[in-house]
Amino acid sequence: MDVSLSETQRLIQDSVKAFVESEIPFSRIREVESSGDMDRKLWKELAELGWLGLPLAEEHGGQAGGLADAGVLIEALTRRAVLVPIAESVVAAATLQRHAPTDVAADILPDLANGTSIAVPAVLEQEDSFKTWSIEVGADGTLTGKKYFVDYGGQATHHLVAARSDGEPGLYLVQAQTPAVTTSAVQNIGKVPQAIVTYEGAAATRVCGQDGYEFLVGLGRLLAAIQCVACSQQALDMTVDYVAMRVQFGQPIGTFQAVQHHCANMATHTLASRYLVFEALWRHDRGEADDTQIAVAKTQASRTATEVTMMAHQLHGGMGLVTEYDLHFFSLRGKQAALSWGSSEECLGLVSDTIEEPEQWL
Amino acid sequence: MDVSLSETQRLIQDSVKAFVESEIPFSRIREVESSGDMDRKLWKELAELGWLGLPLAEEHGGQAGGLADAGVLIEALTRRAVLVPIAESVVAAATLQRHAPTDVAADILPDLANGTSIAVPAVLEQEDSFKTWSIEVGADGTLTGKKYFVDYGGQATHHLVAARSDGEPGLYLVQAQTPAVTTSAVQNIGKVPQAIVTYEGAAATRVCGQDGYEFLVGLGRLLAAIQCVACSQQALDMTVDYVAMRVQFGQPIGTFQAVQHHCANMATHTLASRYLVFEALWRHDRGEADDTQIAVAKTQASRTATEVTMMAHQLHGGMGLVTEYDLHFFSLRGKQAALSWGSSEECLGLVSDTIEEPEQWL
Amino acid sequence: MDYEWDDDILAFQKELRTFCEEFSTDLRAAEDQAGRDLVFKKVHGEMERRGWLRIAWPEEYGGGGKSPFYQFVMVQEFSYAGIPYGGLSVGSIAPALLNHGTDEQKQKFLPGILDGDITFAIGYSEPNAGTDLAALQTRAVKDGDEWVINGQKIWTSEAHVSTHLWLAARTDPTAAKHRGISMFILSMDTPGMTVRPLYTMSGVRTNEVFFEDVRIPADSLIGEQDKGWYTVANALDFERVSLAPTGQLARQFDRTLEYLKEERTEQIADKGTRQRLAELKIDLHVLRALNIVNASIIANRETPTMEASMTKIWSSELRYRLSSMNMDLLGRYGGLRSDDEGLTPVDGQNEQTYRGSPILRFGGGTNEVQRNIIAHRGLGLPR
Amino acid sequence: MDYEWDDDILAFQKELRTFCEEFSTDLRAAEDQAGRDLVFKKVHGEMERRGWLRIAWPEEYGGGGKSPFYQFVMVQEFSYAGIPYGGLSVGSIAPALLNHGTDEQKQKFLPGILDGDITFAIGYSEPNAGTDLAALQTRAVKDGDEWVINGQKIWTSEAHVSTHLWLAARTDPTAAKHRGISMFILSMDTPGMTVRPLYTMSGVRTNEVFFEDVRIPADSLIGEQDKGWYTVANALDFERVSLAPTGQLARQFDRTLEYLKEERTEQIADKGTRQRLAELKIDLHVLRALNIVNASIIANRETPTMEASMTKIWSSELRYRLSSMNMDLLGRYGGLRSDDEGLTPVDGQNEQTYRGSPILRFGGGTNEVQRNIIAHRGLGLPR
Repeated sequence: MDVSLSETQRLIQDSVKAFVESEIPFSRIREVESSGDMDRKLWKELAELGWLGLPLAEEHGGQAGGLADAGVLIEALTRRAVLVPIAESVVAAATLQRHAPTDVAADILPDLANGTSIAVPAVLEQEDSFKTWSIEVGADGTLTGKKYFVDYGGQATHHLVAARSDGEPGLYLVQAQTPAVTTSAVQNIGKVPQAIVTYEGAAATRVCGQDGYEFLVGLGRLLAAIQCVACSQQALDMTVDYVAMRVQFGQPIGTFQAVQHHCANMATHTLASRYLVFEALWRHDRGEADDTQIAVAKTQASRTATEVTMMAHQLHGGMGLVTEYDLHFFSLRGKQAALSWGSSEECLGLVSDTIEEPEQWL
Repeated sequence: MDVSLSETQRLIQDSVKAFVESEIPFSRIREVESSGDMDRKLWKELAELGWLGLPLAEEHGGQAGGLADAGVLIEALTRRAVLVPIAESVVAAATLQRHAPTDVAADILPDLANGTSIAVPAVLEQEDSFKTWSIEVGADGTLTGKKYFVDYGGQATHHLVAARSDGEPGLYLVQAQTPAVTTSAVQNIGKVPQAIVTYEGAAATRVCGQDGYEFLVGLGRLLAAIQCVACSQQALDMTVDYVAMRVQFGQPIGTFQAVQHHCANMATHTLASRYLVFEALWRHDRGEADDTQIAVAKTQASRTATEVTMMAHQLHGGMGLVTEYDLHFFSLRGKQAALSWGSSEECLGLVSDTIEEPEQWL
Repeated sequence: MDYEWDDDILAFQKELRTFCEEFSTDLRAAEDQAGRDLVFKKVHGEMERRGWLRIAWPEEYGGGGKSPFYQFVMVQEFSYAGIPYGGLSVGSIAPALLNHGTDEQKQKFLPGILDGDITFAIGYSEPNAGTDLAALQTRAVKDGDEWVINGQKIWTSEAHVSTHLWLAARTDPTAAKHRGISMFILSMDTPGMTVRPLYTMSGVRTNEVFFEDVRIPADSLIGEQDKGWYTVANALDFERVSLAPTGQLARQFDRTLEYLKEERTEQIADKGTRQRLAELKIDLHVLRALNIVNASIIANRETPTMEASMTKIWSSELRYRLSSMNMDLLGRYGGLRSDDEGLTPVDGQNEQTYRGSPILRFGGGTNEVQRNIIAHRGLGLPR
Repeated sequence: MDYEWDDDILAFQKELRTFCEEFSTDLRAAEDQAGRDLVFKKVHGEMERRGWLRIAWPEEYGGGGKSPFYQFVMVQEFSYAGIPYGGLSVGSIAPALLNHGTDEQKQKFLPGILDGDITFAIGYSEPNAGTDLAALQTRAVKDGDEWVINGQKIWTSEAHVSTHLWLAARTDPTAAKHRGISMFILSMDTPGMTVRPLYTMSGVRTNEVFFEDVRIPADSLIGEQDKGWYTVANALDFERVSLAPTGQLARQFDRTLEYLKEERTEQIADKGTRQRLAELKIDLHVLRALNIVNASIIANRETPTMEASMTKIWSSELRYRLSSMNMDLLGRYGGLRSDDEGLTPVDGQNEQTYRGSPILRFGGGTNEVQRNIIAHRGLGLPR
């Protein structure tokens, strides 16, 4: 048991931080955001630096890192509010690496690692439920239907689509940049590129069954939770800096006890959320995290992102709301991540579903 | 619309306050509490002062006050933590007055007003549910069975028992001080005399049907809620006095912002709870309060009593816990009242039962 | 105690509802902001015609002389319907003018305010004077028959669409903080003023206003020189009767509930969701309770001490809590922005309110300061 | 990162569980407090025999030299089983003696502490020195070969059942508050001491202790004269590894859940109740997380800054929240006291914990002070 970052993880954290701070000014984020597209230049750079292959095996051009390492990477990137499908890509790539047939994996993973392809999950349908979806793959190996809320669905080259064949649920790889796949953008609070995707006879390769699907959903939840933690931490740090500097009534407002206590609460929630998410992610990597543990982590992280970022706004006053300032990136992306892959309410429901089961408290 | 106390209500409040402060020292409360009995001397005095007849018609020896007036009386008494069945008695007497046949009412109400008889409700059975109870009145007009959690059940001369006859639910008046009725005391957090009552062929007079029963439950809820408000207000007032006087770090702790904000929150909850409870009580008097409105008031008041009294302890430090000090009367009675006549969880469930119904927000 | 609304209030409420429904229909039919602005203008005119804008003003000020509860129910109904009216100009500036203006000033501004031709932006906050408003540094110096203004204001919402500015400036720099401040009215087209937009994440534009040797006539001063702090503090009571009306949040609750009933039959049957809604309903009842207590004190011609602060705190925190919980209950749909027609529940009202919800937690006096006020003025705790 | 418990820790946990189960059976069989005290005594003796009391002490102090996680898992398991052991004497006094005592003092007290024959009450708080402990006024004056103590302590729990007192007294009244305090050990039967009981609503007795010319030998002083504040502050790290173990509350949750499953089949099927339990479960996981983070820092031989305060705050507030919610879910049954055998769910543990729950919200440093510590030491906010 050791909650501290490993040497490798510290290296990832430091070098990504140094990279985004020197190369990605927030003005760039504003530009990309208003374009409605992803940050394609950054994506290329991440590929060149080898980050896209972090959790992939060396044989696929990766660095053989663990999922927790990927979590550290995603946290560091999210703390700069970058608009790239790094979480989506890790979800898809890790699922393919573990659950796809060898040839399918060998075919696509090197392209994901070098950034020439981008794969993202496409799970939800109109019902917004991870339990109910209905697209059937036809006898001709194509699928037809609509997927909702596909993050970076319009930017990806491949979709990992939840569908059924002969009633058997599974995941299917679909080439997205073909006439059989059309996307229509939807606007969300996080200003993350997101689409409704319509498949009309799109060719689909079966990747895995229920097991792989569950792995994917668990990982999706946890990487959304990592983003919640990242936004909370960033908002907390910005707030601590701000209240230490902002003077009212002749003293920094950070000397007022009420302000200090708000910050203390924000720090407590953020620290606990970080632990819960990383522990669950680390266990998920080893196939040991059950749905309840993942749901506990996502519930807590989602609530923390909501509460901490909005308290950050309260303590920043007007300045925090101005789009020229950077706080809003984290409050809005934080809430978006909180709602993604199961909101706190949905995940709380999952925890309650298994409430009778005894817990290990050590 | 006027939330202020009427002349009469102010008179009730002031004179009861003056009376208990001069006549009922807290040492007396301690004595009565450890005896396990009610405060019989006080009961007699309340009768002599005419308070027991407050909500009863003049023809029954009462003062023809409203239920909100009775609420003011109960609040003032609860703020001295007295151990008398004033709320129980008002619930029973008001129900009898409105719903009992004329002769039954004329027979018992004068005795309730002059204090020679004490009537209390006996509703719950083992299930602790206001919906499910099962005692049947036999063809011979007697009832047999057990009632649980009967406040002052061992002290009362009459029980108003929820039972059925030919399947028809209703309330039945039972003389309690007879061999057919035995009581066994149970100990609760509030140290309020409470009993499990066993009826073995006890003679029962039918008082009313479902309507009367519902009136009784609504009134029971609201008078428990009044007690919650009283305990909250008393705990708040004691806390404000204490923190203004208690010096640490060279200044009254009431000058610390964190302490001030705790007090501000306590005051907000208490004020809102008071409004909600008195409005519902006033409307219940006119037959206009529905179950949802009553449940909203009880939920809020129960939570307020819990939160405010325990925060009062936090701010009092060790002194607040000592039995020689008086705060514990209000935290323990407050939680007892919060659990009585439907806990906040039970009442929240009732609010959720009717959640689809549109609300008047003015 | 009396918890019944008088019949005349209820009749007035009925009238208000009909009025609001009619204009809501017009609003929905409007195709763009310009169209909506036209409707608002019509609402304003019609309200003035009916005497509603001044309904609770004393008769000697040309008001309707009605009970403050008229004001209360009016704000409630307009807020529920989501129709803004009058705003700060009618609600704050006019009463301040009535209390502190000269006859000439009243004559010059009041008719225009009531017609809607004169609208005000409020120039209080400065970069270093937010919660600590008394630290403001914008200077007004008497020069012959004129005042010369130099300095900067911030969070001057609607400065870009208003005709006038209601300005707090320092006239005596040697006096202690709260003293030495005076109030002025400026036309927004006075030379030397620059308005710079600030865009916020709530989607609302606000502004900075810069003053460089802005010269205004001597009679621009409102009330006594150097006593501006007290001019502002003494707004008329009937305007405080409904600082944080239940209406808008109640409507947001009702509409979200309606959506769930219609579109999410499985979810609305779920006890977990029902209990969340029940929690919010209780919280709304608390807000309603605080509002009524506050209004009832004013209607009795007494002065609320802590009740207004309680209402403000509760309202602003509930605004966040309710929006956030509704979004959580709606899941991915809850995060959609209102510009996605068709797919977005209740026109994205929850998402939009969520983004704007921080404002009231610090605006109009931070919730921290409000809690101090409750402790000091309400509970008598030592400073 | 590594979230696996080492095999040796898991093996130790298994051993602990067997041990606790055995003594839990004995405890349940005990007929009264005297019987239970006998079991506790046996537990203590058996723990010392196995080397558990000193399991994480450095070997040079006669300890087991094991990782602090051994201490962590041991506290967790005993706390879950509801078996007290060692307590303050082993947990706080012994480490302070190890750090600051002379060889003679160690030899005089340590064996007795470990045998359970010497037990300590803690004499810190005074009527005017609670949260502001440095304001303490009890005086110790050197008189020849003796110290003479005069003054008063309060909240001296277990003073009536302990053999010794661990006392903080002022030795230099002219020094600034934190300076001029020294630590002493007194036998409880020293003449001049009076113990007066204080009964609390939690049912636990505590005490006031009065000192009237109490004379103790010179070698009663522990550590440096006038440096007592630092003696106390520097307790050994391995004892801080589990300040607020998850165990007791987890057990209370588990037992209440068990009761609901067995006795309230309808209620446990209700989604509302299930969600409440899910909330508590998440809150317990947060407590577990904070505990592990704190312990992991110590196990890495680093010093937690804010993590211990976070754990203390969360634990004490959850203690209240969990007990209160369980009572609410249990309704009237939730309010029953444990002396009603048969009818009362889970031996009234929720009701009893509720009554005791305020203590930890102010004891050991109020939660307000703890939040200050997080802000200052953890986040670096200005004072």
